[in-house]
Amino acid sequence: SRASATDRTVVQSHEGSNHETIAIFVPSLSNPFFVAEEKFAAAEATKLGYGTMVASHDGNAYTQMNLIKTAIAVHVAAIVLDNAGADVSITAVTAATEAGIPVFLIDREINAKGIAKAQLVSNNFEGAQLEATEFAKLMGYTGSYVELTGMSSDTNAKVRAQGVASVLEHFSGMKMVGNQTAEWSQSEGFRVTQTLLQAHPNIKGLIADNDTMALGAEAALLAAHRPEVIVVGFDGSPDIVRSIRKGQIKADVLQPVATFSKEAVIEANRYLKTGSTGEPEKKQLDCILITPANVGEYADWSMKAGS
Amino acid sequence: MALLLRFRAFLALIVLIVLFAFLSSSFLTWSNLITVVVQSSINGLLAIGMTLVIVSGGIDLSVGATAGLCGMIVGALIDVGVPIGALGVVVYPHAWAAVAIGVGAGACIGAVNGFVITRLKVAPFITTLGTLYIARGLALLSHNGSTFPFLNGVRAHGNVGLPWLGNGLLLGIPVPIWLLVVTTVVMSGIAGRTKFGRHVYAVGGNERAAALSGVRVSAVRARVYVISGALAALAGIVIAAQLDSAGADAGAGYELNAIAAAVLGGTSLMGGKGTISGSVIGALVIAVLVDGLLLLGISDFWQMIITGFVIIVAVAIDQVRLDTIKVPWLKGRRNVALS
Amino acid sequence: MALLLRFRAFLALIVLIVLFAFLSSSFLTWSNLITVVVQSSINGLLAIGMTLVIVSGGIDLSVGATAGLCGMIVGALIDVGVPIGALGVVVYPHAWAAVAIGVGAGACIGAVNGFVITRLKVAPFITTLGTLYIARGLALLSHNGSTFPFLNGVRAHGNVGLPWLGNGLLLGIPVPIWLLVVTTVVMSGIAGRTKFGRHVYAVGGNERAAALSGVRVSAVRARVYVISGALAALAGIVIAAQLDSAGADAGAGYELNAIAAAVLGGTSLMGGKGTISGSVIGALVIAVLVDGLLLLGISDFWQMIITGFVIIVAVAIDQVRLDTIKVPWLKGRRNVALS
Amino acid sequence: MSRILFRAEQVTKAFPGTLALDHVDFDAYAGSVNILVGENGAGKSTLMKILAGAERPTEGRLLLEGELVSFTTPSEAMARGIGIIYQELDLCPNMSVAENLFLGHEHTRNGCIDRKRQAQIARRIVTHLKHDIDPDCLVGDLRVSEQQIVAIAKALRHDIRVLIMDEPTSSLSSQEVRTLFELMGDLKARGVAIIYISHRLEELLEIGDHITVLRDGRVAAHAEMSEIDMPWILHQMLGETRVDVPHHGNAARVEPLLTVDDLSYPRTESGVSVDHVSFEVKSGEIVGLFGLMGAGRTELLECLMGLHPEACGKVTLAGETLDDRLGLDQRIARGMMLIPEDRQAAGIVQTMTLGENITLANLDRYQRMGWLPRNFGAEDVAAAIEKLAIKAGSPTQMITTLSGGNQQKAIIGKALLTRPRLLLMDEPGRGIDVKAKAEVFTIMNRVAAEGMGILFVSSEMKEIVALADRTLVMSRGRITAELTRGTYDETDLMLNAVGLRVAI
Ligand SMILES: Nc1ncnc2c1ncn2[C@@H]1O[C@H](COP(=O)(O)OP(=O)(O)OP(=O)(O)O)[C@@H](O)[C@H]1O
Ligand SMILES: Nc1ncnc2c1ncn2[C@@H]1O[C@H](COP(=O)(O)OP(=O)(O)OP(=O)(O)O)[C@@H](O)[C@H]1O
Ligand SMILES: [Mg+2]
Ligand SMILES: [Mg+2]
Repeated sequence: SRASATDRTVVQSHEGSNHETIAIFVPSLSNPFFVAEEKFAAAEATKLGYGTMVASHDGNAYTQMNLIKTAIAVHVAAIVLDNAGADVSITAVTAATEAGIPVFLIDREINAKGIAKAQLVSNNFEGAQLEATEFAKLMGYTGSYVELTGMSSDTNAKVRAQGVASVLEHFSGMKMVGNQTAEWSQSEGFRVTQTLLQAHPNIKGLIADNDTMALGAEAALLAAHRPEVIVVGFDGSPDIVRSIRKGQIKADVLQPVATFSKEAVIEANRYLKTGSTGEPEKKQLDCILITPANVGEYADWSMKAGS
Repeated sequence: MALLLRFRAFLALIVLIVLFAFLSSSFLTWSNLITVVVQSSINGLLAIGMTLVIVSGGIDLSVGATAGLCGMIVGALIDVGVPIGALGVVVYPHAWAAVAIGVGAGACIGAVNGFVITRLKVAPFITTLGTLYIARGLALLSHNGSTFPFLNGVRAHGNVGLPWLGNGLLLGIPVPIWLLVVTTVVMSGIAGRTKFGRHVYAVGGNERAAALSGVRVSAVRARVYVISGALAALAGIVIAAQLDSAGADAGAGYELNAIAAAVLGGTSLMGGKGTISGSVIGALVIAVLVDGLLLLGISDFWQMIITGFVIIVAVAIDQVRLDTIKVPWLKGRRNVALS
Repeated sequence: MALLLRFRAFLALIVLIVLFAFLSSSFLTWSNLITVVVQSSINGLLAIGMTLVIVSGGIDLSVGATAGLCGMIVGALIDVGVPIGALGVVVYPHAWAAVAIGVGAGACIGAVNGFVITRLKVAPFITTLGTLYIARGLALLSHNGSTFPFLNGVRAHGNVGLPWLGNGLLLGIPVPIWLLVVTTVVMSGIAGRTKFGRHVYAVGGNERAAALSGVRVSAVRARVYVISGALAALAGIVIAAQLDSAGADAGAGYELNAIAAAVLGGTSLMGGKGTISGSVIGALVIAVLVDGLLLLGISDFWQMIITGFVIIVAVAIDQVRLDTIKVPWLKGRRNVALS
Repeated sequence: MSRILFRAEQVTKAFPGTLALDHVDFDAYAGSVNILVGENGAGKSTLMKILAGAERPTEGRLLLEGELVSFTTPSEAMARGIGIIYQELDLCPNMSVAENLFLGHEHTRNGCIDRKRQAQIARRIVTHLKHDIDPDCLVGDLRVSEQQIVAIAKALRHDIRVLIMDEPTSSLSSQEVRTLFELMGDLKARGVAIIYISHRLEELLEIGDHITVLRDGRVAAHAEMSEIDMPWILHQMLGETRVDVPHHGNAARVEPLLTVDDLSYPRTESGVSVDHVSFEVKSGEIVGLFGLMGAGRTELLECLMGLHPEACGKVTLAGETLDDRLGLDQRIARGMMLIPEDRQAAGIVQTMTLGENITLANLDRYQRMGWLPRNFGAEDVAAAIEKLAIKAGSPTQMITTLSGGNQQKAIIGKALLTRPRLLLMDEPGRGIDVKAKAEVFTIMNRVAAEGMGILFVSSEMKEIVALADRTLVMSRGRITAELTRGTYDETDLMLNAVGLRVAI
């Protein structure tokens, strides 16, 4: 990953070799997941000869609208977008589409069909079920646990929480004693876990709806000398994988971020060349469970063997 | 002096525009310039209210949250309507009525700020930090963290029209620009040409002297928050109209941008100094900067670094300029003030 | 006066503790109280530096970003080491050396702030907003937006030990608490008992008078930012040590918390007034509030609303108290200030 | 003739629109009191700031004991033994008296400030000034006169060779002035060159040795004090202008404008500040309020103005009883106006221009359908500037760039513009020159003749005797005497002011 660090720092020229630009807008600059998303998409675009315009909308729908308007104003060829909300993003996507700029959504859907040219997302619901099932197994189907959820206003936070609940509600031996947002953040994950441990000292497990929160929780548990508490996460970041390798975090769910980020650019390219992506608009890509058993196959946000 | 302060942000604006025009062929196009001004309109509206508050010697951290909450209120009025429990019917207010209610709600939040600050004598920073949390919490609570989508209403309900406020055109110019221009003109007038406006400056300059001159200090201080709240609500509604949906986290963190625009435009955080037009230019500077850097295709981390740099340099250059060219009285003052 | 201001935050603290002790059985346990104090330590460290800055008449928005960047620097030193290009070897500094370098880097950022503010005469708000962006951008750039995980080092590299700073115990008390206590005591001493400290108050109280009395105003103003930067770096390193990983977005938004702690503790944003211990108590108030609400299991939206409410009431209650009991000299002053 | 210790040669200072000093030569002789006089805005303070290193001259040079010196900071001047008491008190209100005294030159021990030692020395200096101000008291909590003492003490803390005093007595009572003069005598004996600025001309004859008169930034005259007299000073300052204030001579009307009945304002630590006070002011009457420092005059005026709602008593204005809770603005609307004692803290709005300050209290009158016309009040401002002879480049000059006396005139102008029925003036003559003072007194007479009631506080007995129809003397919060014009002299005033001992 040090090699890729350098190509990011290069100030890319506005125009690529084919004199067209693909805009890539993601929700955050500092969450490794979104950084990976942007990196894979940008690399693919560069490979196909496009210039790139990259920015973060910080999960803010209005900023996203502004970014898209700027993209429209300067006639980018296509937009690859990890959007800021299923409802709030519709207008922005519509605006781009009406201006003749195709939009390719990744990671999250919007609540409308036929506007974006593609909606390539991981199956968050099933992924969460995968995570919860493994968590239940690790817990031995008994004991109390807490859940750390994402930003309250985020669609994926809700979907994942629902996915987790849809599994765990079936195990009567398991009891959720706390449920709290840690806002997708590592330090919040740390803080919230610290306090939850005070209220519920006897928890056996902690299920986090993304990786950064899981890492924060794990740090808090280690600091409290509670390494036996089972922690699982969601995203598949290299940091989590390192933790799994060290035997700390027990399992994680890998989102196919490399796949859908590249795929979005490829479909964009195809659309620009042929007028059609040749694929259905909505595609849900499966998540992969990472456990100590298969962690050896992990490399840079994907599994080699595709187990 | 006022002229000079306005001039400073203006200079930064011109320099940035010239610079980006050279560096990017897309920058100096009509459509991009319009986009930039539209993009500055939200921050501009917030900065106008913020300027009055800061000039009066206060601060309003609640503007972003107020924008979010009032957007949600309008969203609810249009999307869900007002259920009249007993009758089992739902009343849908007209879109403009909904806007008026939203702006009124913003004014009410401002009135609460004003009350707490002047009557309970809680510091403005603490008060508005408190209402920031409260308003944001209420916005989230109001629809359980979800958004109100599709604000264009239903013709049968007689409540269509809101999105026009965000994306409509009037004489070929987008409505948010009109809102910004009209608000700027009106508020500049109020600040400079009404008794209330002059009192705001007096209170910020020397509260005691103002009181002894017959200024009703508490009333003046309270009112600036009402104005700031109403303008924040308007900004929030424009955001909702542009997005055609109202989100509870809309406007999060905008208070800092609004303060930055005001300070860039020459408003002093110590109170008593600042102009509405300066702050609007400050908002334009920020919008141009963000837009231009994006157009240049600079990587996002570098965009951040350069933004920070330009914000400082925009103000610093001006200082250097003043030291170099001969403005002896300014030089003199600087020497007195400092060693 | 100073005593009273400190007292005010103290009162809020006591009330909150009593309240939560009644409402939650887990609250008044040794381990929870320790947790709360640990949780207040980061904000406390930031608030201490912020207090000096605010007392001097400035503001430092860059503390959160500085914390993030300096955490990353220490993370890089421990995780990646320093590659000596020509030799093809990598040198790993000792953990404490890395900490020293990190704190030094924070002091440097502070020095840049101080330089820009005093020499280029850019307003503190703008300057530190600029360095906020720059530091955050650099932190992201430094490792391409990723974190440096696992900071406990490698025994073979001789750089183990950092996590102790975040999670270790000394005489049964967590190290962050020691850091907070020692910093509070030292900085209280500096603020109250040294020439430099008193000059900070003088500059904030009346800059001109201070300059005319021979206080080196620029030097004093510059130094408070250096201290603030160094403490922010320390806070950032403690965060990294606690999390056992350094993230580029660590500390995001912490500047507002630090200012809030200072203001809750009686620091005036107009400068000249405030105490270190008051601000630390302010930080404790915030930590107790956040912890208590979470323990009560209140839903997060309501947590927000209640937080906002309590922040205001904590300060307002105190005002009411002062008006009711007879402290005539205070009454007199207050009335002169206002109608 | 004594030796020249400090000398300014051909000093020029230019501000935009103003040439404050124009090739001024000034000598300060060792062991003497060197007087500097001139109208407001003549350039006195500017010259003193240059001597003390707080301003740099545009041109010219300074010679200290024949050696060329150039100060870039006040500390450099201080290090060479030049002490200064600024006209606008430059103190930190948020710090204690002792801290202010030693600011920038703290006594330290092991890196810490030696508070005990500082308090000790502070107490010694203050006691030397015959005061008992607590060194740990916050300066912001002190009254203006006490702050003045602190400022004097601050200048005396050093070993000084030159002591510059820019209107040190403007807020001191005659007794304190006495003490100060004694002290100046000591300093003279030690060979210190004292430079002394005051608008109280009678003081000058008493203590001066040399006198320099400034007019419009130029030296108008220089002389040995022994060779000149008051008319000479007036002539040099003002040219041919005559200043004397005829009393309005109107018979006061009968109906009382202001009736104060049993007004008290408690203060727990030091007894009462206003103690069961009753009196009347009739319309068309000028009532003087005399007392020593701390007698409670300021607080009495503040109570009348509604600044202390917890004060009790009955106040009636033109037949209407004013409720305790009636706000400042409502009292102003009913025709009261206060010219406060503390110019910087309560008089001017520092962020505004001269014109904006003058019109501030009068905006109601300029409104046309809720809006203020362009250039509103310009005529009033021009008239005030002219009538009060305010020296300023233009009405758009920032008020803080005006000389101290001119700021005071602006405040008076603001108050008069509201055309009040009852004018409360707390030391209105502070720091304004003879001509302006005469002008202000003339105006007071005129508006009184027009039916306005005036209650004015002054520590200058001459003013009171000359101006007041009736004088109330206050001592320790009580009114100890009421003296009618023509039936008393300065001795009576003093006797009554010193306290109950004498009066009862
Ligand atoms: N910073 C400044 N900018 C512009 N003009 C100034 C400034 N400072 C002083 N002046 C002008 O310089 C002139 C001299 O002022 P100065 O304060 O020396 O008068 P002064 O003789 O001390 O008067 P007073 O008796 O009222 O104190 C005045 O006209 C004043 O307005
Ligand atoms: N040394 C002192 N310490 C505390 N209180 C004092 C002191 N001297 C006087 N006072 C109080 O101050 C009050 C009067 O203050 P005030 O400023 O109103 O007096 P004043 O007559 O206007 O004097 P000045 O000429 O200084 O303005 C009195 O009630 C007295 O009790
Ligand atoms: Mg003067
Ligand atoms: Mg007085």
